[in-house]
Amino acid sequence: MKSKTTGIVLENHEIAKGIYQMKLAVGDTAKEAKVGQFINLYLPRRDLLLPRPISISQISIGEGTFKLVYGVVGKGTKELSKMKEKEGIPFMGPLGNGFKVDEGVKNHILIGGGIGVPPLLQLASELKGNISVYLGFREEPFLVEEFKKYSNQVLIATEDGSYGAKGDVIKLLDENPPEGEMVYSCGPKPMLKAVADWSRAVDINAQLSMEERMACGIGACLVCTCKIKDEGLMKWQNKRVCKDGPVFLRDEVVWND
Amino acid sequence: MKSKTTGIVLENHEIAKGIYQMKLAVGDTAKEAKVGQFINLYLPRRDLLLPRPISISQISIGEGTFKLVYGVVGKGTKELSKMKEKEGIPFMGPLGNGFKVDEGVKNHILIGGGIGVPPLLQLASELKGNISVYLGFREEPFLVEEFKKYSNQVLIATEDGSYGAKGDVIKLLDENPPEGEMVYSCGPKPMLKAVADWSRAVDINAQLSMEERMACGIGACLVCTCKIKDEGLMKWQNKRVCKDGPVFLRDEVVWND
Amino acid sequence: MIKPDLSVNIAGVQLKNPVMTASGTFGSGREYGEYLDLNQLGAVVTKGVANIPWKGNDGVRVAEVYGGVLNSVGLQNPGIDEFIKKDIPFLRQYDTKIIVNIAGRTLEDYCQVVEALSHEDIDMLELNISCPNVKEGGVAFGTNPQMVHQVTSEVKRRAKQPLIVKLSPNVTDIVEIAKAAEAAGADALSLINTLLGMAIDIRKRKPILGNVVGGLSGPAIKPVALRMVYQVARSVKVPIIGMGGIMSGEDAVEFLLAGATGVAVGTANFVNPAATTSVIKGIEDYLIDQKESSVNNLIGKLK
Amino acid sequence: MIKPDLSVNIAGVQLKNPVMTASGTFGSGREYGEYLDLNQLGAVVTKGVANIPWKGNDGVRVAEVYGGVLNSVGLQNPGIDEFIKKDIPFLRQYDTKIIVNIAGRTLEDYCQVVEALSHEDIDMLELNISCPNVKEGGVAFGTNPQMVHQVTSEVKRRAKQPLIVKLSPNVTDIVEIAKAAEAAGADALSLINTLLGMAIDIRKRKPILGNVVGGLSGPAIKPVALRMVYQVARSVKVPIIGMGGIMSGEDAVEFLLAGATGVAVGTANFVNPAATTSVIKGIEDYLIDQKESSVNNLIGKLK
Ligand SMILES: Cc1cc2nc3c(=O)[nH]c(=O)nc-3n(C[C@H](O)[C@H](O)[C@H](O)COP(=O)(O)OP(=O)(O)OC[C@H]3O[C@@H](n4cnc5c(N)ncnc54)[C@H](O)[C@@H]3O)c2cc1C
Ligand SMILES: Cc1cc2nc3c(=O)[nH]c(=O)nc-3n(C[C@H](O)[C@H](O)[C@H](O)COP(=O)(O)OP(=O)(O)OC[C@H]3O[C@@H](n4cnc5c(N)ncnc54)[C@H](O)[C@@H]3O)c2cc1C
Ligand SMILES: Cc1cc2nc3c(=O)[nH]c(=O)nc-3n(C[C@H](O)[C@H](O)[C@H](O)COP(=O)(O)O)c2cc1C
Ligand SMILES: Cc1cc2nc3c(=O)[nH]c(=O)nc-3n(C[C@H](O)[C@H](O)[C@H](O)COP(=O)(O)O)c2cc1C
Ligand code: FES
Ligand code: FES
Repeated sequence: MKSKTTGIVLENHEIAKGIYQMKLAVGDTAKEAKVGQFINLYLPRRDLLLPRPISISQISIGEGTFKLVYGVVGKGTKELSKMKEKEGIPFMGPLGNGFKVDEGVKNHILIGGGIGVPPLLQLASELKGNISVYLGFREEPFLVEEFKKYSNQVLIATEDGSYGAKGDVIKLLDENPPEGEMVYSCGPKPMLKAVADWSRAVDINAQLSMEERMACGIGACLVCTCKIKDEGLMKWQNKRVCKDGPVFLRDEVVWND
Repeated sequence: MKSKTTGIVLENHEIAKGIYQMKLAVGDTAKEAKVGQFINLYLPRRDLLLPRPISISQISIGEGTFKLVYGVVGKGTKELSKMKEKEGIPFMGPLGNGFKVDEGVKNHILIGGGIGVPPLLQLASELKGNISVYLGFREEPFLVEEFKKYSNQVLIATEDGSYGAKGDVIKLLDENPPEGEMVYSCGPKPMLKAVADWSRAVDINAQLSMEERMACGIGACLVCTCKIKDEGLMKWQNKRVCKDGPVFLRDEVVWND
Repeated sequence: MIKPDLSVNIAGVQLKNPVMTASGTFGSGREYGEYLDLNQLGAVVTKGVANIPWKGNDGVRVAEVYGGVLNSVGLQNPGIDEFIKKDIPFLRQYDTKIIVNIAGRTLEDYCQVVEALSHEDIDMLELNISCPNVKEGGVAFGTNPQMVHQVTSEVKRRAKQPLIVKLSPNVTDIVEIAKAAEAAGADALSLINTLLGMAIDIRKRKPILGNVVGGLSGPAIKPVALRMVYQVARSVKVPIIGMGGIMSGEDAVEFLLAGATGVAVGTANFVNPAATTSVIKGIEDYLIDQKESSVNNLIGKLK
Repeated sequence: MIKPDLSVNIAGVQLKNPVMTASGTFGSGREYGEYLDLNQLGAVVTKGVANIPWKGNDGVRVAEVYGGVLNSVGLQNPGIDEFIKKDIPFLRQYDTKIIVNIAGRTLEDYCQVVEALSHEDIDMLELNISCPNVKEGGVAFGTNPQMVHQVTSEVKRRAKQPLIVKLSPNVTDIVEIAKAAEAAGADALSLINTLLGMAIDIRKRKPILGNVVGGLSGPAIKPVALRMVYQVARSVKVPIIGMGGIMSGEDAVEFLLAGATGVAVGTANFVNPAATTSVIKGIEDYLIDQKESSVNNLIGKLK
C-alpha cells in the first residue's frame, strides 16, 4: 500500500535569488521515480492544508535522494525555504506520468522557463544522443552549470538581459534554431503555449509539462484539470494534471482563449 | 506603550507527571510583575489563535526571568511542552491584579490545588510572618521542596493517597486546622468554592484567584467574566477575570448554582 | 478489553462503522484505494454523477485559504452510463457500502440518474441539492423549502434504494430545509455541503477561482457544520450523516455527540490520503478510552 | 516616494484611513489604548450598547476552534447612560472617528439608544441586527428582509448621525437583506457579523459554550465574508465596511478590492493587540509596492 512518507532534509539553500535547492533523503522511494514526475510536499504550518507540487530535479537511487529546486513565490515555498537540515517533511509521490523517452529519438531539445527548468535536469542526465538546452529566466539563472555536464549547447535568456541573451526562450529559439526530433518543455503556461506554437511551426513534436493548482495530487478530486483533446463528441475533456499529466503531448492540449 | 514581547526559553522540562516548568528570559518586564499576576502566551501553531494564560510562579528581577509551571491538558500546553531552549515565545503581560499583601497580616494560609499551586510559590517567597501551606494534587505533587524553603508547615494531599494524605485539601484543612488571618487560594473552581465555604466557616478572610477562558487578556472583549457582587440594583455584575481579577475577595464572588 | 462495536444502521443499511468518504473528494475510490484498504470504510460516497457527462468549470478550480479549501470543480463527471459501467463493478469488489451522489441541473436530470440506478447493485442514493458551483440546479434546489420538498419527493418516488438528501449550509434556517426534506420522504440527511466563499489574488487583482466564488470546506467550517447537525438532529427523526472539517477521530466524535449517526471525511483526504482510516481508528480509541462498548452510545448523547 | 493617501469617505464622514475596530472586540478602546496609539485608527467602533445595562450570557463565553474563535458574550454592556458618561469623553480625546454600535432586543430598545445619542458628539451609528448570541432581537431582526427594512427605517428616522447597518451572514441571500437595509435608508452597510457555530468538549460530552452555540469569527470565516462583501458591493450603492478574519494588510486589501470602502479588525486584536496598526501599515505598504497614490484606487477594482 502506498502512503504519505517523510523525507529528511539533507540540504536546503539558496542557489539563485529566491531559488532554493533542497536535497531530501527518501530511501527506496528514489527507485520508483521517473523523469518528469513530481512530489507533493506537506507543510508544517497548520493554516496551509494543501500539498505543494514540486518536480523532482535530480534522482539519486544510490544515495536514496531527490533534489528539488523551487522558487519562493508564496506562503508555502517561503515555509519550505526555512526548513533546516535533519528536519522531516512529509510528502507523497513520486506522482504523475513523467516525460516519455523514446529510444528512437537521437536529437533532443529541452526548453525550460523559470521554475520549470529543474525537472529538465534529470531529463538531460538520462537522455541518450544529442541535447540542446534553451533556458529562460526572469533574472538570475540557476542550474546552468549542471546542464552543461550533459550538453554542450546550453543557451540562456534573461528578461533583463543580465545574463545570456535579453528576452525570452522563444526569441532564443528563433535566433539559434535547434535541430531535433523531440521537444521537452516545462515552464509557465504562456511559455508552454509559445513553445507549442513554435514547435508546430518548425514541425518538431513536443511534450509539455503542465502546471495546475492541486488538492489530492492523486487523481481523485478533479481540481487540477487541463483541457485535452478527445476523439469523441465532446471534442475535449478535462484531464487531471496530477495523474494523467503533468506531461501531455503538444497536440493533445487545448489552450484556453 | 505596552506591547506583545518575546520571551526566550531558558529551561523547559517535566517536573512531575504531565507538569512542566519553563524558565523564560523576559528582561526588564520582570520588574513590572506582581505576585499573583499571569502572562498570556501565544503559540506557534497557527490553528490556535488564542493566548494561554499562565500564572507567574516565580519572579527574578535580578535574572530578568519568570518561572512558569504548567500542566499539559490540551493542544496549547502540549505545544508549549515541546518548546526548546533558546526558542522565542511571544507573550503579553504581566496581566491582572495579583494578590493583595497586607502588612498587618502576620499569619498566612496558602491553599493550592493542582495547576493552581504555582502562583502561590512567589507569594510564599514574598510574605512576611508565618506561612501555612496546604496543597492538593491529583497524583504526583510538585514544587513541594520549594515551598518548604518558605514555610515549615507544608501539608500535602493527593487524590489517590500516593503522597501525603489521601483526599483533598479541604479534608487536610479539617484535619490540620491552620491559624491565620488571611487565606490565599488558587485552583480549580470547585476547590475555590470549597475553600470559600471552609474559610467562611472558620471566619478567616480569603483571596481567591479565579480561572476563565480568555481572548484579549486585557479587559476589552468580556469573554472571561465571573459574577461579582454589586451594591447596586443588579445585585451582581460580570467582572473581567483578566483585568479586574484574577484575584477576587471571597465575599465578592457569586457562585453559579 | 473487547473491541467496541463500531457498526451503525442508517435507514436500514448496516455500515461496519460510521465513517464514509465525502462526495467529490474521493472519486469512486480507485485512486485512494492505492493508499488505504477500501474494505475498512463504512461506505464510499462517490463523486456527484449526472445523467450525461459534465465538463465542470473552467479556469483555476481550487484555492487554499486559512484552515480550508475553496473549490469550484462544478461537478465534472463522466455521466451515469459510464459510471455504471466502470465504477459500480470496481467498488463492488470491496466489502463496503456504495452510496451514489447524484447531481443535476433540473428535476428531470436527477430523476434520470435515479432511474438509471434503479436496478444497480448500490446501497444508497445521496441527492446533492446543495452544490454551490453550478449555476442552474444544485444549490437553487437546496435553499428553498418548497423546492427541497418537490425535488425530494419526485426523486424518492423513483428511488429503489434509501435516499439521503444532502443539505446546503448557505441558508437562514437549516431546520426548515431539513424538515422539508424529511416530510418529502428523505430516509436520511447529510450535511453540510460547502459554504460559499471567495478568495482574491491581490497582486493580479483578480478572484483566484476561475468561477469567482467556490465552496469552502475543511476545518474552517467545522463549527458551522457541527451547529447545523446539532440543530437538525433535534428537529428530525431520520438519521443524519455529519460532515464539514472532520480531520480526526475526535472531530468525528463531536459530530456523533451532536446527533450524527454517520460521518463523512472530505478535505482531510487531501492532507492525508489515509485520513478516513485514521478517523475510524480515532473513534475506536475514544470508545476504548471512555469504556463504551458501542458507537451507538455516543449518537446524540450530549449532556 | 510620496506617501499614498489612505483616507476614505464613508457616508460623508472622512476617515484618515479605512481601518476600524470590529465592535465588541475592542471595548471602547480604553484597554487597547495602552498598546497602540488610538489616533492612528480610522475609527473606533465601540462594543454594542443597549438602552439599559445587560449582563450578557452565563457560563463559558469563548471557545477556540481551528483558525477561529467562538464567542457567546451576549452583548454584556453598561447601558447607554453609563456609556455616554464615560466612553464618549474618553474617545473624544483622540483624533479618530467614533462609531457607536447599538444593541437591542426590541425595536424600542434600539430607538431609545439612538435617541439618547442624538445630541452626543459621535460620528456614526452602527445598528447591530445580527448578533447570534441573544435570543430575542439581534439576529432575528437581521435575517428577514421585512424586519430589516422596518427596524432600519425606524432607527434611521431618529438617527442624527449617519447610520451603518451591520448584517448577519447567517442568511440564504445576503443581497436581499442588504437591499432591504439600503432601501430603508441605511447610509452604509457593514458585514459580516459572526457565523453561528458550535464546539463540543468530547471528554465532558458537553457543548463548550455555556450558551451552547456562539458566533464564529477569525480567519476561518474570511472567504465567506469576502464573498458576501463582493456580492453586496455589486448590488447596492451605499459604501460597505468589510470584516471577517482580517489579520493583515493583505487581507484588508482583498476586502477593498471586493468592494469595501472601510474594513474592520476584530479577532486579530486578540492575537496581536496592535493588529489594527499593522493592518494600516500593510495597506500602505501594498499601495507603495503597487505604485498606487490612493487607497480609493483599490475599492471595488477587481478585474
Ligand atoms: C507538477 C508541478 C510541478 C511543479 N514543480 C515545481 C518546481 O520544481 N519548482 C518550483 O519552484 N515550482 C514548481 N511548481 C509550482 C509550485 O507548485 C508552486 O510554486 C507552489 O505550489 C507555490 O506555493 P506557495 O505556497 O509558495 O504559493 P501560494 O500562492 O501561497 O500558494 C497558494 C496555493 O496555490 C497553489 N499554487 C500557487 N502557485 C502555483 C503554481 N504555479 N502551480 C501549482 N500550484 C500553485 C499552491 O500549491 C497552494 O495550494 C510545480 C507545480 C506543478 C503543478
Ligand atoms: C489567570 C489564569 C492563570 C493560570 N495559570 C496557570 C498556571 O500557572 N499553570 C497552569 O498549568 N495552568 C494555568 N491556567 C490554566 C491554563 O490557562 C489552561 O490550562 C490552558 O490555557 C489550557 O490550554 P490548552 O491549549 O492546553 O487546552 P485546550 O483545552 O486545548 O484549550 C482550548 C482553549 O480553552 C482555554 N482553556 C482551557 N482550559 C482552561 C483553563 N483551565 N483556564 C483558562 N483557559 C482554559 C485555552 O486557553 C484555550 O483558549 C491559568 C488560567 C488562568 C485563567
Ligand atoms: C473538491 C471537492 C469536490 C466536491 N464535490 C462534491 C460533489 O460532487 N457532491 C457533493 O455532494 N459534495 C461535494 N463536495 C462537498 C463535500 O462532499 C463535503 O460536503 C464538504 O467538502 C465538507 O466536508 P469537508 O470539510 O470534510 O471537506 C466537494 C468538496 C470538495 C472539497
Ligand atoms: C468577542 C466578540 C464580541 C463581539 N461583540 C459584538 C458586538 O457587540 N456587536 C457587533 O455588532 N459585533 C460584535 N462582534 C462581531 C465582530 O464585530 C465582527 O463582526 C466579527 O467578529 C468578524 O470579524 P473578525 O473575524 O475580524 O473578528 C463580536 C465579536 C467577538 C469575537
Ligand atoms: S489534484 Fe486531485 S485530481 Fe489532481
Ligand atoms: S479576556 Fe478579554 S476581557 Fe478578559
